Amino acid sequence: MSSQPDLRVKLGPLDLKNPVITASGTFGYGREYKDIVDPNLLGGIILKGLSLKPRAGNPPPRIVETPCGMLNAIGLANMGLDAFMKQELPRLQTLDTAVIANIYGHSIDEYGELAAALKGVDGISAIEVNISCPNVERGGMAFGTDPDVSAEVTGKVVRNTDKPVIVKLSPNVKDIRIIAKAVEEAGAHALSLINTITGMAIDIETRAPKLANITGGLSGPAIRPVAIHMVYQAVQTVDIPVIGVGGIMDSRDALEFLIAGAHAVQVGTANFVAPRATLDILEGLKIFCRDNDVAQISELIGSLKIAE
Amino acid sequence: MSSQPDLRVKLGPLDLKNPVITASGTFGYGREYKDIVDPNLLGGIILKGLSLKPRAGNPPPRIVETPCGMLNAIGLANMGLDAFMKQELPRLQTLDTAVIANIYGHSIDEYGELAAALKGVDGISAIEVNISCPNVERGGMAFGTDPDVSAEVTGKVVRNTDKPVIVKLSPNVKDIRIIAKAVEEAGAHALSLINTITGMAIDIETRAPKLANITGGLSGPAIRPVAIHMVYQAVQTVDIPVIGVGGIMDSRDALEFLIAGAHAVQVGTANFVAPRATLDILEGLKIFCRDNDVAQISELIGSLKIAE
Amino acid sequence: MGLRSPEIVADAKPGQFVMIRVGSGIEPLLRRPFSICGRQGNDVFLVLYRVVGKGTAIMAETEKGGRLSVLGPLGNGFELPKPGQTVVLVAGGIGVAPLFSLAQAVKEKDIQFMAGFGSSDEIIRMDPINDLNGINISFSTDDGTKGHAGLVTDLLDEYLKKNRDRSDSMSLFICGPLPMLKRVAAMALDHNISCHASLESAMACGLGACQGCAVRSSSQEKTEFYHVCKDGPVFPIGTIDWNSL
Amino acid sequence: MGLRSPEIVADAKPGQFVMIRVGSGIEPLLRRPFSICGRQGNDVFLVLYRVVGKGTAIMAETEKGGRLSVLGPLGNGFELPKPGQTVVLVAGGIGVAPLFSLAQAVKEKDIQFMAGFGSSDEIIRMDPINDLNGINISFSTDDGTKGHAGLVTDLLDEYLKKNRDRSDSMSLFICGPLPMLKRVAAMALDHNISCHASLESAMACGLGACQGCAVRSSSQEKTEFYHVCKDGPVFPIGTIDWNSL
Ligand SMILES: Cc1cc2nc3c(=O)[nH]c(=O)nc-3n(C[C@H](O)[C@H](O)[C@H](O)COP(=O)(O)OP(=O)(O)OC[C@H]3O[C@@H](n4cnc5c(N)ncnc54)[C@H](O)[C@@H]3O)c2cc1C
Ligand SMILES: Cc1cc2nc3c(=O)[nH]c(=O)nc-3n(C[C@H](O)[C@H](O)[C@H](O)COP(=O)(O)OP(=O)(O)OC[C@H]3O[C@@H](n4cnc5c(N)ncnc54)[C@H](O)[C@@H]3O)c2cc1C
Ligand SMILES: Cc1cc2nc3c(=O)[nH]c(=O)nc-3n(C[C@H](O)[C@H](O)[C@H](O)COP(=O)(O)O)c2cc1C
Ligand SMILES: Cc1cc2nc3c(=O)[nH]c(=O)nc-3n(C[C@H](O)[C@H](O)[C@H](O)COP(=O)(O)O)c2cc1C
Ligand code: FES
Ligand code: FES
Repeated sequence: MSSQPDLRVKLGPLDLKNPVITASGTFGYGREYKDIVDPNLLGGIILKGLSLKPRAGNPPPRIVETPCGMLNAIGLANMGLDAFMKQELPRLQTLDTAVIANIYGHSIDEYGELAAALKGVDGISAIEVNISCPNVERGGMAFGTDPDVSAEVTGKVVRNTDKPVIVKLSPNVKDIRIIAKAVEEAGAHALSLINTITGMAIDIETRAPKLANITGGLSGPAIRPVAIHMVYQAVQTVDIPVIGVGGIMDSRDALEFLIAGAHAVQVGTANFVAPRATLDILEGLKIFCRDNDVAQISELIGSLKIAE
Repeated sequence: MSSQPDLRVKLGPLDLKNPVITASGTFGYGREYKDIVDPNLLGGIILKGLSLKPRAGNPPPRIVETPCGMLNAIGLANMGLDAFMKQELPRLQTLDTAVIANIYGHSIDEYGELAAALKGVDGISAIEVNISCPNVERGGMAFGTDPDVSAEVTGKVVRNTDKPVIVKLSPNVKDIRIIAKAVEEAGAHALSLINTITGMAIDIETRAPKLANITGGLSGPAIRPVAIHMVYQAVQTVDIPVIGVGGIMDSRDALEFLIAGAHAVQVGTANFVAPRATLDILEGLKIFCRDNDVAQISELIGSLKIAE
Repeated sequence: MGLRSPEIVADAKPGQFVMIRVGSGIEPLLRRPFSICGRQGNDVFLVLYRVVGKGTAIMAETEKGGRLSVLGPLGNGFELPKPGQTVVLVAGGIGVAPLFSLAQAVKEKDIQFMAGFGSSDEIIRMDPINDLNGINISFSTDDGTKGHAGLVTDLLDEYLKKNRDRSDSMSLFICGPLPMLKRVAAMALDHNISCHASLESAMACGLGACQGCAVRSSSQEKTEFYHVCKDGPVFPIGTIDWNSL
Repeated sequence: MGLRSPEIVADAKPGQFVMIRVGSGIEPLLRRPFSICGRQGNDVFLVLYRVVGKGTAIMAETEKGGRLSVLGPLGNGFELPKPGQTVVLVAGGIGVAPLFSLAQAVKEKDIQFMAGFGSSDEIIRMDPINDLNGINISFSTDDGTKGHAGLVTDLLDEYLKKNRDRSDSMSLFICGPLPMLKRVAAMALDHNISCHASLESAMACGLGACQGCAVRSSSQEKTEFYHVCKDGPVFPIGTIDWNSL
């Protein structure tokens, strides 16, 4: 084998130079980490959730730490489509990595409009459809926990774009396989899972919720076992590739997802804990491949051994 | 106020001397902890899940540690009803605390049979119906994630017993309120939530699941935000009391649940980490009440302040 | 504590902060923000902290010579007051930290430093600024065990009354617990004195990426929220919606 | 490490173990099981451990004089061999630990102690038993840097061949990695020698409450599973289904 393992992976129509991607909402537009992480070294970056109109987001406090995790209730604060096109897109177009827009709409039509607006736009490699945000009143998770609506949103986006469509699923369901199947049948090219798990924390001194929004989304290592399980369930159900996300802190965690069957991984909360986490994970994957005589990282995907 | 706060709480028809109960499967039959915890000091103990026939349980490995939590796939190993009546019941009848049997059946009828067998039995204060175990092929969680079946099981048990019926719900659902409502309407006297969240972990060296059962139930502090959220949702939906369980390690955690609206709490994984956890929690609750001029701990229940 | 990092020392401006990872594990998970309160030579910057929870407790156990992962310098820092201004620094408790670094950086010195604490035994060592020329330090304690018995806002109130004619040439910089900040902000707005506050907020990234550290702005038109880590931690008081805090 | 606990020292039998909470926090969450390998006087018992992961790494950082939460003694411990028996102890790596305590407890001594390691630099200090009378210690190392070059089972094999006539009066006690245990168990069954193995397993409670530490029994009729923490950690080899391990 060559001493440099081949880290390339395919997400359906999308080629990635390696399987390490930043998770939406945890890496801004890449710009915020510019002194720390060169995005061109990564498999891709997924941008902060984008809506048609600017969104101010939820009132603070918006984040609170929990055991091995955190709750966030950002509320999809973002500059909106127009400002994004003007202020962020030009710089993103100069990047040599997969730049994936994460979109969120209030209605099925809004998802369609966003997809249409990004159609043919240079510099956006794929669209991740967020039907799983727990921190907004309308749309978001309400869509992603219903198989029919999930399929409808997916179909709408697929019809309105020429780009690969990744649908990001919510773990707040009884059976992820049903949603995964519905979304696949509606034409998605890949799935991301999981988004955050709904949770809550209370300040016992003030007796008030620790988040102004009352509830938030749980992320971080605490949720990793749940994420791995859902990825494992999904890859057995659908034929499209799955991107694993949830609690990945280091390369060992990333490997768990790849072995479970994920074609790539997203790194979220870890970016806060260790801003260089993505690069460290990449390095760790290389070392693992070398130490284990894995010439192509794609060999690891789904290599889970289940005893009879 | 008196310097000794009144810690008594009511779970519908069931009076507890204090709100601290051991969670099923984590405290055996109390016997195992005899040198460490006097069960008579607790509000109650919930026994290991009991089935009609003895169950050997799942093959090992059955447990694995995860970030701030653990996965278990015990598979409801237990001695079965007959052995329980002979070997464990006599000693339990001498206890001066609420002894709650946790029952599990393969079928709705089995739940009924178990309830009938415990009808009128001295020394069993209440029945907790486990419709939420993720580690068995049949029954268990498959029942507890379907509102109709949950209601059917509940009704069956209620009709077959003269004891208060507590139904233990699964967090592996889209909306806990639907199940909570269904179970209440079917006649349950109280709810326990949550049971464990389904999860999985993989050994990247052997590329095999870390549990022989492949998946397991996640417990411990990692899941506490999810549990608090579900308790909060449930208490707003039903009129029967809710017992909070999930990740309670100390009295501050227990207080979060009480403030969220739980009438009592169950302590599970913490018993492994600190075998005296229940007693420490009790002590902490007393101190909190004293420090905050709370004469009766029941004042705290549901005292959550939500800003307009 | 002193932390050796020539890079941070070289880059840091007064009022900026760092995000410290208090352990190497995943619990507690997030980094903690701390103001840079000064420096020792060209290699070491100083952080002054109060143990309030598990993160700071772990920091207090970190041994001398140990290594910590530090991200920074972050945030905007203070805009230095124009020459000729009377610089009034008002701190509550650990809020002295960023103001120390500002006091050290002010060139032409005419500094009033007012620091309020609960009790004399909580008073933080002032040696980073004790020897500065042109600085006038006064204390208040809630229990009267040192300096004025009462709030630090009383000291300010008195000072402002005495120097009413000079309010045009005053620059206020404040840091401390929220009630104190609110009160001083109200006074400054009242007297129409230039005033900058260093705010705190829960933070995850410290880099402007997560939007976790939002604070409501006073002007909806401009933006509904600022982010303490990026737009702050220092804000002209007029830009913040103090009622929301 | 030595841990002061007169209660545990007073109660402990050879082969029992303790559950140690390696920190005071919630990560890592669970206690770790360790054999009691001996005692110093009436107050201190000894634990011998190898750093394999984060729990043992934290233990290694625990300072002298620090406090650890220890639960024990737990488990059944070894049944002491009948007088007149030749006691054969076979250990792999850190498996020496429980056998040390057994060697010390055997009254009428005729002890063969065979210990296998990867390499000479991994050999654990044998001083707890070096000075015992009537003990005969032999080593094997995988790389041949000390003692026999090969497996500890080779030593046993040779010994059994030499002493074939005495197998009736032999008592084997074994502890170590699974492949070694399996092989020795097979040899003992072959030669029909009494043999007890100290097993390991993932554990949560250590008290027989959680049923997490199950190990499959050889006889379905009696029980399908034993629990290492309560029924063990020491098992007569015939009671265990070695194929399931
Ligand atoms: C820009 C900025 C600069 C800061 N500079 C300093 C500094 O120079 N020195 C310093 O000591 N602290 C400073 N802080 C506050 C410091 O970040 C917190 O005290 C620290 O994060 C607490 O961590 P912990 O793990 O010990 O507490 P936690 O375990 O997270 O919390 C324990 C308790 O402390 C309370 N708490 C949490 N954060 C704060 C806070 N910000 N203020 C008061 N109580 C809090 C919590 O509500 C909780 O009750 C700064 C904060 C910000 C945002
Ligand atoms: C009854 C009993 C007695 C024991 N006595 C001793 C003793 O006297 N001395 C001693 O050093 N150890 C002993 N062990 C093993 C010890 O409990 C583990 O090594 C320890 O729990 C590992 O903790 P960790 O956090 O460092 O490793 P983890 O972080 O939990 O695991 C790290 C790595 O070590 C591996 N690992 C985990 N447990 C073991 C194990 N049991 N053996 C080998 N590798 C493991 C894991 O698979 C993982 O790859 C005993 C175990 C039992 C059940
Ligand atoms: C602060 C924060 C903001 C997030 N914003 C978004 C978002 O805008 N869109 C989205 O699809 N997911 C969002 N997520 C979810 C993450 O992309 C990811 O799915 C989740 O955090 C789990 O991964 P992790 O445990 O690695 O963080 C956000 C998560 C966090 C913590
Ligand atoms: C080892 C183990 C065994 C369990 N067995 C049962 C059981 O038999 N019946 C049941 O209803 N719940 C069982 N549970 C779930 C607990 O009672 C509890 O709901 C869950 O662990 C969450 O609480 P915790 O985080 O405090 O542990 C078990 C949990 C563990 C960890
Ligand atoms: S802390 Fe992340 S944006 Fe400020
Ligand atoms: S470790 Fe809990 S039963 Fe053995």
